[in-house]
Amino acid sequence: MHYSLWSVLREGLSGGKGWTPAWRDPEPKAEYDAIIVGGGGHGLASAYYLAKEHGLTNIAVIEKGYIGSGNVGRNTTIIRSNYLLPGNIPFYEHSLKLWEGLEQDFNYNAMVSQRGVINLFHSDSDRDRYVRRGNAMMFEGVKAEYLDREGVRSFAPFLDFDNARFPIHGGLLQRRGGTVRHDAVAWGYARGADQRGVDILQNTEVTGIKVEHGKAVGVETSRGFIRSRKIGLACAGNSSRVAAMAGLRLPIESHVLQAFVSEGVKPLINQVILYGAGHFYISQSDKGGLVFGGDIDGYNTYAQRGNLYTIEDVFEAGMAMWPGLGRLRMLRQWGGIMDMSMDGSPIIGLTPIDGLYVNCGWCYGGFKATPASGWCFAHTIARNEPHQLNAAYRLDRFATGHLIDERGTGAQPNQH
Amino acid sequence: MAEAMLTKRFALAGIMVPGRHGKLIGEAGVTIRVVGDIAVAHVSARKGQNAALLLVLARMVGAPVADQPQRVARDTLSITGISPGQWRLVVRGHNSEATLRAAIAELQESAVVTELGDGLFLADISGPRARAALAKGIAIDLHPGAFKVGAAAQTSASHIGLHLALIDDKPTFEMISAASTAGSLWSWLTSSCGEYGCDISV
Amino acid sequence: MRIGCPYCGERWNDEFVVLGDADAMMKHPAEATFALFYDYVYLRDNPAGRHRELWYHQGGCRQWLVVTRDTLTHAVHGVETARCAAQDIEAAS
Amino acid sequence: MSAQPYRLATGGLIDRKRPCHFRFDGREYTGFAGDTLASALLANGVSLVGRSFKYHRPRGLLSSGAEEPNALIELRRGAAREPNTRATTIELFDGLEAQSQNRWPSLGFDLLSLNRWAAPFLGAGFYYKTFMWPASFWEKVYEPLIRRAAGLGRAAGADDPDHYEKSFAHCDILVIGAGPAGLMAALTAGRAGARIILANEDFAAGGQLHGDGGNINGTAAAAWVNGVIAELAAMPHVQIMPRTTIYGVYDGATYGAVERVNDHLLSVPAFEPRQRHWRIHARRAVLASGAGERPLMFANNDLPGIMLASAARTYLQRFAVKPAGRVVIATSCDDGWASVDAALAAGVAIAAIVDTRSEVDEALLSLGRRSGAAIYCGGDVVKAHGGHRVGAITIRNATGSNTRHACDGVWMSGGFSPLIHLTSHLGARPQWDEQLQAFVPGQNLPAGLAVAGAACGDFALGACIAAGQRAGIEAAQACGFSAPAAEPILCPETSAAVGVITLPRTAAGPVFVDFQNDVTAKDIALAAREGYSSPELAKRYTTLGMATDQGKTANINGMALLAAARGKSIAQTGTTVYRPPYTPVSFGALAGHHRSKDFRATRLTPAHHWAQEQGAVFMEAGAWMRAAWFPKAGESDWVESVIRETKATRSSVGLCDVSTLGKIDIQGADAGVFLDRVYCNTFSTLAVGRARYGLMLREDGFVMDDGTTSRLAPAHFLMTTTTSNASKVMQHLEFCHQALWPDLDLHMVSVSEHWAQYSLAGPRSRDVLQRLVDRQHDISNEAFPYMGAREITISGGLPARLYRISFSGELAYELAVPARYGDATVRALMAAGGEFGITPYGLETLNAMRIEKGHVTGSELNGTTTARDLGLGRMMSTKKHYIGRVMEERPALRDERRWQLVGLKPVDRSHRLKAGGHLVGRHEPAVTANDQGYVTSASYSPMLEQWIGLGLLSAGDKRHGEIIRACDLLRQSEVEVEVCNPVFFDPKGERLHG
Repeated sequence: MHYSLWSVLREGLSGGKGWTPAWRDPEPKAEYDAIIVGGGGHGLASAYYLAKEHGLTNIAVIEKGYIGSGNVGRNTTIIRSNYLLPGNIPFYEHSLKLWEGLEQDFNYNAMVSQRGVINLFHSDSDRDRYVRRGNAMMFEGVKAEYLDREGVRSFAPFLDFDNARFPIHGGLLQRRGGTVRHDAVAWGYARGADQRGVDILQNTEVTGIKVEHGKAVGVETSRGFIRSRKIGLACAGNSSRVAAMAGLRLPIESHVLQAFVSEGVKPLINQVILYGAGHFYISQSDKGGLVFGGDIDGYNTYAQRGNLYTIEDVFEAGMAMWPGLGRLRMLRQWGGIMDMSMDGSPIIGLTPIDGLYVNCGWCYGGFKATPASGWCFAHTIARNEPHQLNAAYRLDRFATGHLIDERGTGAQPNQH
Repeated sequence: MAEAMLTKRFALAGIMVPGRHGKLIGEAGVTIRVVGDIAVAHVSARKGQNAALLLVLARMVGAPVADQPQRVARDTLSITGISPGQWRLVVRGHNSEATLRAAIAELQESAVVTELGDGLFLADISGPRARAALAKGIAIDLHPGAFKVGAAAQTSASHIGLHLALIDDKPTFEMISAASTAGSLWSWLTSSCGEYGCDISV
Repeated sequence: MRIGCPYCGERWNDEFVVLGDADAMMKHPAEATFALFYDYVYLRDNPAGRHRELWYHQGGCRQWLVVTRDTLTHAVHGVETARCAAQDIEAAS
Repeated sequence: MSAQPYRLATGGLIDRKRPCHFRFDGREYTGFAGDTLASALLANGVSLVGRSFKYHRPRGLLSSGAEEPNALIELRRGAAREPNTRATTIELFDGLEAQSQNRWPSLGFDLLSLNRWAAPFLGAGFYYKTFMWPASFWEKVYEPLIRRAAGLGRAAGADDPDHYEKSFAHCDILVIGAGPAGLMAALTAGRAGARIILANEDFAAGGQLHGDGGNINGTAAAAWVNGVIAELAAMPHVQIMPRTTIYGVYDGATYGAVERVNDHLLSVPAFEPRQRHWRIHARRAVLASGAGERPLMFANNDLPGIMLASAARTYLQRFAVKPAGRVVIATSCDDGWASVDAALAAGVAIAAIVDTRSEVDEALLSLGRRSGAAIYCGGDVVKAHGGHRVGAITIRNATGSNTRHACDGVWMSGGFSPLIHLTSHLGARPQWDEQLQAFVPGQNLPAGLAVAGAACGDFALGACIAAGQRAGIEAAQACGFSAPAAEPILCPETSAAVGVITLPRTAAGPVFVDFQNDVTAKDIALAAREGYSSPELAKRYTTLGMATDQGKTANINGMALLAAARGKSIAQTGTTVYRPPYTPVSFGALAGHHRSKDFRATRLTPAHHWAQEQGAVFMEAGAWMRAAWFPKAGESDWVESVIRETKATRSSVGLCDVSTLGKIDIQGADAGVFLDRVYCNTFSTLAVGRARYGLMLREDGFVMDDGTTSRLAPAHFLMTTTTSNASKVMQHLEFCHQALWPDLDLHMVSVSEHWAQYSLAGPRSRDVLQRLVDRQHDISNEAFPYMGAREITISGGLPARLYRISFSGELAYELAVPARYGDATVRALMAAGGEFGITPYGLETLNAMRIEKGHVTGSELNGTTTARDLGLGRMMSTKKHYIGRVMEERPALRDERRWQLVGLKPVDRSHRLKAGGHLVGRHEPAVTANDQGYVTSASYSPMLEQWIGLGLLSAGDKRHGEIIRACDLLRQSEVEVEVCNPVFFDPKGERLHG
């Protein structure tokens, strides 16, 4: 059913008995035109755009648990396109544009809130790097603003300007950046895809990928074999494990990124603020909770939890940036498994196996990329070739040396 | 000699203020004595010379030395294990540099010795609340049953690397850390001792 | 998480720096062929379960260690120095 | 105003001799030491304490502990204000000030309570379905309104004035909770000699014993508790930590805890922290966290006056407060009946007792009959009536007819759920126990953790105590202590707390499941109907369990409703996973000492104080503080200082502190071989007494670091690294040695801290040095040429090292002395240079001079540049293998269009060039397609008397002389620049050899 003010009023008056399931719970078919493995944000978005943009409707999304149980439900909800390198900016900017029209597009309020993202810098060399980044954005037609110290103060007077170990010199502002209600993204795409005929198979685990003569032919699942000549993997932290089912080794390590939310308080900050002298970023949700995070724990893991050191590190950076946080409290912490790539940038593309496509390597950047990732992956699967927007995200770039290394830390995934 | 021409400046000069700190009432729970004059060398066993080196080191301090994180001392000279086949020699007191050089001469055959120019500071921390104060930054177990007299550890406090050894059961902990971060470590240490009252002396 | 350093004893993971898959990263190719080096630099095991990996005890004895750890439970099943492990590799090859 | 009208005349664990005056919403009240804010408010007849999140419904105290969803207040004032603090856990102190929150204009009259009339439209997830039109209204209209209405209390909005700290602890056994099971576990293991930490969230030990009373071993419960605590306190190996919450379990038997050291005082005493964060390593742990009572589900079950039965008993017996005068007891378990005696003893009338079970033990029934209450077995509470407080209740009896009873309190018990949060922090899923009607700890508990007492379903006191004893024995034995055999503890048979979860059978109004977030039974049903039917989806869609109490009283009822809506059992549906923290933890505690200047260590060089005396302006360079420039009177900005410092240096002599460089001492027979492998150029051929510039690549072929390395003896090298990469390079070299080539005869030690190092640059630098260097060392140009490196002595015997190397392009030396002599040496150099006008210079001048010379630093060595990019391709040896060689040969790294290092000069000499601008063709638009590189560094050049810069430009090597544009669109500046050789000044390097 279509969601609208009227449907809410009508159902309110009639006791809500008319609300129908947001998506079906279908039985798997024997064969699909395309299968997406992974019912997270990227997988659901891929299915949605395959149906919407490429007219493929006989498709299935196969999810081991419940939809959105991966990183789309465990992140700090930030969206932005303030990237540095040519391979990245157009892609993330496309993503931001899709975010901007998403709710009307899939008729679900994901609360896309373009409240602004500020990256703080704390030294002259930091500043030069951010200026370079801001200019890269401006060259792409993406508006960025340079804030000096006083400029930052006008947005966030509560930061530590007077007694900081690393004084704030200024910031780079992208006003179009912001936050999104993360769970709603998965739900909106799921509902949109379902309405276009996509089968969302929850609690269905892929246990094998069948390849014959170098071509993908289908997947073994906990509910039987499902045939398909196009299989897209969008498995985030589990990418290596799933790709291994097809005998594929990926330049990926799985790491845990922890995130946190505070108790709800009345509005304190509007922007998303990223600290430059330590790994810390924070925003406030519409419910009032401060949502924040820091660095990955740094060791390979598939356990969706982290350790105390990283937690303490995040809070130290938080207090260093904003000493008024002291009496607020962490309410809940969680961890998501990040598919950290060897250059810190994603991989969306073909593989050496015909009909098998990968979408992985999102590092921290997966959430904000969700719409463009789905959009590009859908294109890549439908046309069997990448779109110009994801052309740089080839799997073979590590062999050719066409790396997209924003941080310049090289083949060390836990440094990206 | 050089000492006559150029004077040394100790790492904690301008940072450490002798006297009572923190809580003023009652006996000080922690006593910190800063040993200003030290000389330090890094000793690494030459290939195949580990056993020979251990004998030389043992002779120097008149007690067995093991390839373990332990501190053995005689008079002003101490030898502390810091890594397999590696030790740190520390001489305290006025004639520290000369004493150290004499020791180094004995070691040449079995070890590669790197004289460190003393970018370090050393403090003895003792008193009934010393363990409680140190536990505010040091993550290893300092319980007398776990960290016994003679035990040594390289670890950190307040994100700053340091070397800790227990030299007697008063207890007195020897702490050695880099000069460059001495001010920050000092800020942590004195803040941690504050609630117990702290006597600082040179 | 706590890692038992063979020299220093058990310490929290704050004191360590992690590099990654020990089996891949310690087998520095003897031959300078591109294929071998591509594997060496970019393809590391990323298993769910037991994993041998390189940890550096930066905050302690500064030794590189090979830690066998379960990536699902974070349980540490064994620690040896990289020096010993490397000598084993050499002896085996 | 009558003082504490609801305080009982006797009893309670309160100190009636120590009255505490406090304010709530501006009104003054009095309580006693030993009270919580909640009990003190109740004693004063305050039953309305908060408003709910969504509908702003009036709320009273539901509980007496950490699970409280309703009584959230703002504690203290000004910068110390703490929002969302649970009144049930605040220890009362004299001078306490608290305010209600999330209401306007007042708690009694809250305009947003009008929301309740819109409730039919505000069901679960309503916001996902609306607020989308027009698109621009979300951010402009809807969201600001929602944000303002949402949120709970107000943050202080000022810097936290208090101090926090952290501490580490280790023990054999950590006992979590000091109720009967925890006390017994600690006592048993403590007697066996184990090192124990007994952590208790409450300020008083005893747990629910204080609510339920009774006798243990013939003494009153409170006395028994005191006896155990006294015995434990006398054991030196036992640490009792009251006011300490174990909030999380982490890997490696690590427990996170927060000790509220001084939250029970008006202000924090000097030198003490407000709170202390503990990281505890425990070989074994005993979780004795008890159990939490579940509310019953009926319409308007959230009205003030309706509370958990165990909480009511706690207020009556621990705090000597009468929460109500006439109550209805509503229960689905035997334990609810325990309130009958407690009520009667305190003079509380019982209007009715409702038990949802049709069969109730005869002993309970006769107890009930003695109270004179109407008794309904197999009945239901249909609905509570009232405004700001419950005034009556409608009960449906087993045959379906309704009766209304007037009352001012309802004490309810829906059975108990073990508090097993900590058991699932490492991933173990709770399991449904049909017998207990509760989730119990699942398989795969955290290593070393055992659960005892009510937390494990041992609800009866005797079983609870026995379980504690057993856990103590097992834990002690596991730690190697011989524990005594269990001894019998005598205590009364208590009623079982096993309760049947009863779903609401009628819908006479909103039935609250999650009180704080206003999640109703209807919301859960809606979520299930709409497909959000897994527990995690239902939770996220309805916000069940996501409030500040994390659903402690809500989750199990919610899961029962969800299971029912899906037509499944609770065992089939399961529950959500508990994540840390058990109760919220303050930012301050988790940050500890590390805020403001103490966030991270500051590194100072040995000459820092000297530089300070010279009036240096410092800048942060990583952890270091480095002199940026040395302003003289009359200089208005750094450029003027740089001009003076550079000119003085280039014309005579300047001095710069370069102590921050990384320095690694490398010795051993294979040192040369090793350096050949880690540097791309060759070092084994370097002569003793010489230095060479070295370039180190990463294994992936990109440049990692650079620096000069000197050979001091045949088997002794001294490597320098850049300041920022010092630790990374050391780690890399150790890896190469230990993991790749362990057989090399090699010894490495970082000596960065141990050598203070000063650069003396300029034509008179040798003249200055000669005054310090002892006479036996010949440092003439012939004896000690460019790139010489030597161990010398200065000032009459001080060992030092001298390198003739130059970053500035001048005749220059770096003199290294032991760190303790750094301060004296710099002063001696300044004195010796006085007659030449020696000038100290800082990083800015260093930067200006190195750009003039085209030397690269971190801005160019940014991890994405190759040796070729930087014009250093020739350094890569073709005669040997080295790290990075193979991957450097990848096509993309050899592409001729790569960005290469160039010099950039504004065509108009008056234009200023800034780093960060991108490079495009002279007449091309500034768009990505034309992006050809960027300005990596820029400075004013005192020698060229204009701004100059270095840049990375596509195929830049071949474009010298071309005019292009540096576009800094971000700062609205575009400068035409000429591409040139990056060496601007003295391109032939003649000055070096002077």
